Amino acid sequence: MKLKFALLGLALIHVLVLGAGFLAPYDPAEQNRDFPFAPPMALHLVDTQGHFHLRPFAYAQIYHPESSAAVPYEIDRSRMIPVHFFVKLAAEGGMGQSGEWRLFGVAPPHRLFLLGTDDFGRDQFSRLLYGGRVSLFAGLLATALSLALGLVLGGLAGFYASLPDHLIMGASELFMALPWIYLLFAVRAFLPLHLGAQESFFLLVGLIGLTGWARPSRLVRGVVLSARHRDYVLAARGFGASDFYLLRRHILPEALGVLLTQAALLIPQYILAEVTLSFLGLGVSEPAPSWGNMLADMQKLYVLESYWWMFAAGVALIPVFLLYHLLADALQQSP
Amino acid sequence: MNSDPAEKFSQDDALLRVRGLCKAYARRGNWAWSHSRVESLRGVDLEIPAGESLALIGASGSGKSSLARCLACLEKPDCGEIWFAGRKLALEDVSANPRGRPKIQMVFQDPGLSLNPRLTATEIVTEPLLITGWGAGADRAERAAELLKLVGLGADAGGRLPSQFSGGQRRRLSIARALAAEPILLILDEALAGLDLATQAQIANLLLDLQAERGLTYLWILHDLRLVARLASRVAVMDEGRIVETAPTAQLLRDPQSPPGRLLKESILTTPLWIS
Amino acid sequence: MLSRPPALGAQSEDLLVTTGEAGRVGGRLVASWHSEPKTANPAIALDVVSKELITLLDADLIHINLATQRTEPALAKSWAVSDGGRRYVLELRQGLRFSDGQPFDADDVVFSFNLYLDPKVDSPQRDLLMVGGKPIKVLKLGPYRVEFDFAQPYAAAERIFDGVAILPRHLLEQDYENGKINQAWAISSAPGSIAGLGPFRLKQYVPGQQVVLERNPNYWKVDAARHRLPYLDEIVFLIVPTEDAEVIRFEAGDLDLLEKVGADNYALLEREGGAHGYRLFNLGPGMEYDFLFFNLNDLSAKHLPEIVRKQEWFRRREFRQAVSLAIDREAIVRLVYRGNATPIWTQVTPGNKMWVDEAIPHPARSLEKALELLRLGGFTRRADGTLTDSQGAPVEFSILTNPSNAQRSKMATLIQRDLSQLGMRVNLVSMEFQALMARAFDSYDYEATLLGLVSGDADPNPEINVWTSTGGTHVWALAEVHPLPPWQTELDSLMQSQTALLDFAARKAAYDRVQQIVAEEDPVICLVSPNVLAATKAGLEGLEPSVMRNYLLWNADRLYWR
Amino acid sequence: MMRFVLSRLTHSLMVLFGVSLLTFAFLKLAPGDYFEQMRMNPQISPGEVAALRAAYGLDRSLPVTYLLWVKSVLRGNLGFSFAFNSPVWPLLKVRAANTLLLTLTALLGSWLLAVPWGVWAAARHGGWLDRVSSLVTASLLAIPDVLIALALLALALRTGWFPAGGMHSLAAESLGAAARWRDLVWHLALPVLALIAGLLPVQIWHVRSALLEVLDAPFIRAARGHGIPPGRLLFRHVLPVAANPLISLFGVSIGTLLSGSLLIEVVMSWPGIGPLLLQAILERDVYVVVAAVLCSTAFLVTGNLLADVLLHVVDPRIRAM
Amino acid sequence: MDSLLHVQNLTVRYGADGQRPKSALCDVDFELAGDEALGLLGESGSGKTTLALALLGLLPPGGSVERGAIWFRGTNLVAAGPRVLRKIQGAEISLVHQEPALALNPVMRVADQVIEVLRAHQHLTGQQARAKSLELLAEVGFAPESGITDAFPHQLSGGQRQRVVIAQAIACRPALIVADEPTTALDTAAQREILVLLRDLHHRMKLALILISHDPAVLAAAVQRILVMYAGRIVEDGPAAQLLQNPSHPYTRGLLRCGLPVIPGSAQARRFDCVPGEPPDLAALSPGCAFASRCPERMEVCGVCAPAETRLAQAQRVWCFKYE
Repeated sequence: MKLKFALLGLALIHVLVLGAGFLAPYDPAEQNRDFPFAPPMALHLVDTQGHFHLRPFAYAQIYHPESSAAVPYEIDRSRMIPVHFFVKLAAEGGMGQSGEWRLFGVAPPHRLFLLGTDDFGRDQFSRLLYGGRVSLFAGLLATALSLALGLVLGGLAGFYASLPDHLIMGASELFMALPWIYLLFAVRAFLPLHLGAQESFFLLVGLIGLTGWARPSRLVRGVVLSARHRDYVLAARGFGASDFYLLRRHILPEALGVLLTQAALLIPQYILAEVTLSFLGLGVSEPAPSWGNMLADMQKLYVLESYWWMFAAGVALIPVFLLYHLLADALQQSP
Repeated sequence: MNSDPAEKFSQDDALLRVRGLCKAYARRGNWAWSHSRVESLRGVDLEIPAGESLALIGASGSGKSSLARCLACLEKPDCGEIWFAGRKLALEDVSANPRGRPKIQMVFQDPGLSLNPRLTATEIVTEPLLITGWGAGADRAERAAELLKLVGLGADAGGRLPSQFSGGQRRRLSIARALAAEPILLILDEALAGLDLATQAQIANLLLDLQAERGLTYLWILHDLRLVARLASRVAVMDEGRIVETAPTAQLLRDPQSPPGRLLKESILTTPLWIS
Repeated sequence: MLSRPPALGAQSEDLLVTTGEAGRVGGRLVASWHSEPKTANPAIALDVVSKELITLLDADLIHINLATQRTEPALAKSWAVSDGGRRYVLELRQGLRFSDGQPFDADDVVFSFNLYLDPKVDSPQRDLLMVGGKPIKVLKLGPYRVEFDFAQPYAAAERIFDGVAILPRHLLEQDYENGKINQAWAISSAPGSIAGLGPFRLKQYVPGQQVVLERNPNYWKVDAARHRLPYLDEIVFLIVPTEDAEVIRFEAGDLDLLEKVGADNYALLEREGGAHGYRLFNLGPGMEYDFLFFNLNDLSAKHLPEIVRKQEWFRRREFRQAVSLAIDREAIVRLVYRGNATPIWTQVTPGNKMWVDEAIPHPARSLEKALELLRLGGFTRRADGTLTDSQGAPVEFSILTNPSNAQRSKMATLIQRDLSQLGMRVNLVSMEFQALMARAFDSYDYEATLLGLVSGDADPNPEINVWTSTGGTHVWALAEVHPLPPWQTELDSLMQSQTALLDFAARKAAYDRVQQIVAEEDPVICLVSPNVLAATKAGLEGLEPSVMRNYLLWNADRLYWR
Repeated sequence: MMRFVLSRLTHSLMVLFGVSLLTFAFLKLAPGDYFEQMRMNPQISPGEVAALRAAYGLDRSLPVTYLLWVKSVLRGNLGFSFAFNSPVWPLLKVRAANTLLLTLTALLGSWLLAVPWGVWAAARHGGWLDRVSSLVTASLLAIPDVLIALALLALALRTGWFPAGGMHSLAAESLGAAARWRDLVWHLALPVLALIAGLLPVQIWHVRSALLEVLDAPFIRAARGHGIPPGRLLFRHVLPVAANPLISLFGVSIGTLLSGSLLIEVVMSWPGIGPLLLQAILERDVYVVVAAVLCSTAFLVTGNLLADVLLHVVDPRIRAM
Repeated sequence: MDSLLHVQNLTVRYGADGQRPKSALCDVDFELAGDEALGLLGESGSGKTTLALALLGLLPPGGSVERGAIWFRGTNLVAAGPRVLRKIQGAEISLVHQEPALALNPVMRVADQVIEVLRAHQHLTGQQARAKSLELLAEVGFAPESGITDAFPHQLSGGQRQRVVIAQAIACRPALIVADEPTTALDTAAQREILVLLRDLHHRMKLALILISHDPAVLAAAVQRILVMYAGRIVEDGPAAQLLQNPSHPYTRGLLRCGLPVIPGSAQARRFDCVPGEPPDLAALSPGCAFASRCPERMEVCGVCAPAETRLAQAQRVWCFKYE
């Protein structure tokens, strides 16, 4: 029940971000330089005269660049912008793929900013959807990488005890103590100048994932140490099972519960790790959005004080974290 | 089974012969200074003729399970010799080479612990076949179904997990797995403990039937002398890592010679304490 | 200038009398630094904060007035030039004392200059004091007279003395002779062991928290009313590592002034300033400017074939000009600096009133002209808009930025979009500063970089290393290219000749030509010069804000509370 | 016990050695060095920079540098800061004390909050209060630490309830001892709160799941059957058994005492190791970083050791092993 | 007969969310005198443990009393609130668990565990409690100088642990001890010791005892009266000697045939002849007698409706159509 709910919720969120190419009205990199930090536009069905419209609409916003107000926009109630469904993306600049179908949009030159815009006038709603792709999957993949490493190394350490155990556990302590920031600098130094969006994504995943194996490996080791002496392991040995067979078939699956709990804790951590990585210039590079670099924007006083809608990525993270939390909880209960 | 060398050796020779077996465990945890050695077996001599049912009895901690594990090649004894089917077991390589392992299998004390809760019945029974590289996938599945049927589990049992079986059914599953490796000697380590009387009787019947059908040799490890009386033809009493007395069951139950044997006899719930 | 007020000082103290209204004595000023000063030792100070501390603790012989950007007498009350500008004889003020009460004379000056020039000391100041590749010679002519000999005539000779702190021989000679001068005057040294001729002296240093300076009782300036400066009793510098935290603490009343504040936070303060009575200073364009440059190094010694291939484009003037034309400088001004910046097309900012060349054209952004130029340069556009070179390869390159500079990162994002409209594909590579420096200065493994430069002085002389092909800061081509393009040869000779020109008009003409070449050839594409923005609490007087560092505190000796 | 501690200590020394070696290697691999920044100054020639590099030994190879450093460490000198032109240890000492004050307070506070909170959530497992608690912790997880710190500062500014950063008021010098303490506590409040907000969600999670496990145990049912009242049941029976994973977590958290507050110190201008370290990292002030990392590792190792000893004291089962 | 406990038509259901509800107890009805030792005999799944837990108000989550009452000294435990229950739990009714290894707190010393129970119900100073706990431990056979009082559970043998659990159970001199399979996890020697101890305590302390076991021999050793349970129902009730020698219900008979009286001299391996099949799924009980499917004497009526109570001679009751 709980499990289904969590899985369904997560699936829904992932489908949403995967469908960014259709659900988002704009290209995430499209700049509207005449609308920096525009506030979110509300959708209406009823106009000022009280007339009901079947087609939702928004009111135009007028930008007053000379105004000293925190949000120098004024809502123009005389100009209604109707929302159209199933529209083709207009060609813009060199980056927007013109002719793509989008779920909704408004007729140019009007713009519809459901969640406002950032400092370049980029549509936050579109960026949120596109950015979710990067962040959610980076978190997921990096966690998978960490856990896989942790599983293998922790499994070996726990199973063979003595020398491998000492070596691997020593290494894990080393890994926990090392200043990651440095390794990251060093890694960046070796990288080629050009990293496409995909390469930098995998780099991000790899870096985050590689740094996190120590904790799970220690936990796995603990589980394996106790699982090693279980009767069914002994029984399989009685049939002449090899070490590899025992590990694969009996011992490592035992660690699954621990790993899932770890996953629920690591995924949020990893999604946010990108905030730090962006600070070092190792995050997803502009103009591609990610929830990490969207939140990094929020860490500036003037944004925090004036533009609350910039926190959209943070709000989006809450249900994601909750659902992972719930998932781990549910999985823990049904071993 | 027919091609096995075990068939060829004569019936008057013991199937299993153990000489001076000893085993000590180092007890340690995280604490380097707390090393201590617990001598579990201190020179065990034992013979089991083929086809016999020998019961090993003794107080808990007397070394029964340890002996069972050494005999089933799950642990390496520190010294002593084990002869099985006329062949001396090399103690060094008990865990290597699955195909060349002696045909000794063990049924564990608590199937709750000895059956992997994540595997289905079929997977559990197929495991020995898989490890020894017996047949192809389909053959193995067929063999597993046969074995499950043999121990009296229904046709639908194959896909179920251990947790979906009752205690008695789990015992049956455990026996089926041991049989999959086609043992000659079956070590039954408290295989009937913790069961209801009715189930205990059913499992005991199953094992007796199997023994009769397949000419298996049983080494029972039991604590309930009432069961010993019924299941074993000979009894060995263990105490502090040694076998202190071996005798035919009837004789031992009537007149045990060793103090541990006498102690065990006294503890049998024969005379109702209350009703008298 | 010489004055001898009978009311002050026992013997003949040659005090400097300042003009301007007299202030009120007393009070404490609380300012902030992003990081701690590392040292109070002028011989080794490298970082901005330590240098700022030193300007308050120490004094120089001739000083540049940051408000007028011209030199004026300081410890030297007058000087005479001879030998065609090769010899300077400085008359020192008499009877002055260091902050520890010990007297000052020509020996201290000779000691200081010899110390800075000693190759064993490795002082970062040393290069500055080399003229024509030879060290300045310093001779004591009398107890208050010193002679300086230059190897060749030097146009900006007076300005050389600015910022060269005069050290007390009596305190440092021992350390110098023992070869321990580099360890002397660490910031954690006992305040009593540090003495100078500046308006303040060190009172307390609390690691990680604050530095407290107190009035130097022996300071050598008095106001018109013959009050000995400075007015303030104390200046406290709190260590506040980020600008956001500074702004918050300023708003909370912990800080009395913000020497420099970013445009975004300035807007924030502007909005709330009315209620709190802040004084906000928008000083207009400063000396700082941001620029984009392409890698034009000779890469034959390095193995970087990909970059060498792209240098074919970068070396084309049309390419660089097109990039310059396509960049929306107005958008940078508006979106990055909220209007508080000025677009520039050459390296001298409008803040440098003396040297700026008003005749430099300000071409408006034009994609058509840029495309036209590219066509002339042999580039063509594919049907999908991608720009390709004569070989048909798409034009794609990366721009390095450092993420710690939010403005520059934002600029890069705008430029990326601007250039995409020409069909260029630009990748942004963000890399922390040291790594970026290593690429730009050592490995040359980059294609284009966005950087900022601050001219420490309004005078073009220090810029010689930027614009001559052999200069150490000739960022776009440190590994010299052979043969030099003709404009570079011209730049070299112009920069060399202006150093020796003693006539301002002639020098100005030469430097105007330098600016023209930079604007035309775009070896670096100058983008904008941000305004200097600052804020103080109401009631702080005597401010003469400057567009050069230290923006508000350069005349700390004259600041007072109303 | 002695032998155990000794064997752990040798292990710890190995870890420290490994950490120092790897840190050095990373430093050498990372591009640029401390004097790189001088290159942007038109008034300093490349030759001068090279001379400075040589003077500070930055031109030497990694093994040589490392051996020299090890030698100086063995003589009790942790290295030399290029930026401060002074030995590292005095620089570190003062700031480490401030950081410890901050992080220890936060650690203590977060445990004091997390335990009752986790217990409370576990007791209402599956109920709506548990769900609300999950929502709160998930929200806390969703906000980066730095953002929390900044928001708290902005709040302090609006309300005036707390000082907006720093460790002491300027007037602190002139205050009496009691007032000085109050001033310190006053300044501690916000950074501690920011740190707690970051630590809390994970701790609550662990407390809750450790408790849920024990609450299910048969001996707790048995204790209930003895009529032991709920409060006593919790404190006397559940918590001591649930403590094991929490003690391990506690041990690990000691390892983060020095490094865990880095960005919060920077944002809240707390005069700890954070601002120093961040600048040293960015400026490549190598030995400062190495020394700080080494200190941090020492804490980690100590934390693990402490946790082991604590576990030994608390759990007789471990003692028996 | 002065009744201490009266269980009236007790029906308990388990219905964990999403699953089919299981009726674990169905119309269980019996009385217990204040000095009586009662045995509950049945296979696992017959509802013995549920009954024990219900008596102490400790039904696990998901389990609930659907109808019926448990009257204990005039209080209906089914309707009592947690405070009232807590006063009774451990003080007036206490439970001896099946697995002493799991029922003891692993990190608490033996004496402290006894003290815990004492302090839950009595106001004692630390010293008094300690003295009392030593007394109690002596009562279950641990001399104070044995050192066992300061040991941790994992340092004890199974029999010793069960003694500690019993010491906890008698700490407050309860009126009733419910011992749920107290000897199953023990070896034969310890089994005998514990049974002797329980019987002695019953005699000495004049308390009522409910002993639960699947082994008739265990019950024969310690109780006066036996209730036989099957699938959550009582199928037979009678004085121990009579019921064991002369069982009436087909199930009881089958069960006793599985029992293992030692027949000296007959050491031949022999098949057992006893109840075939497995106990029914409580979630899918068919109407009629629950034992019908395994019953060798099944009649047609057995599949139709449940048998009612039939009183036989000498206080023996049976639920079987054979006797109706």
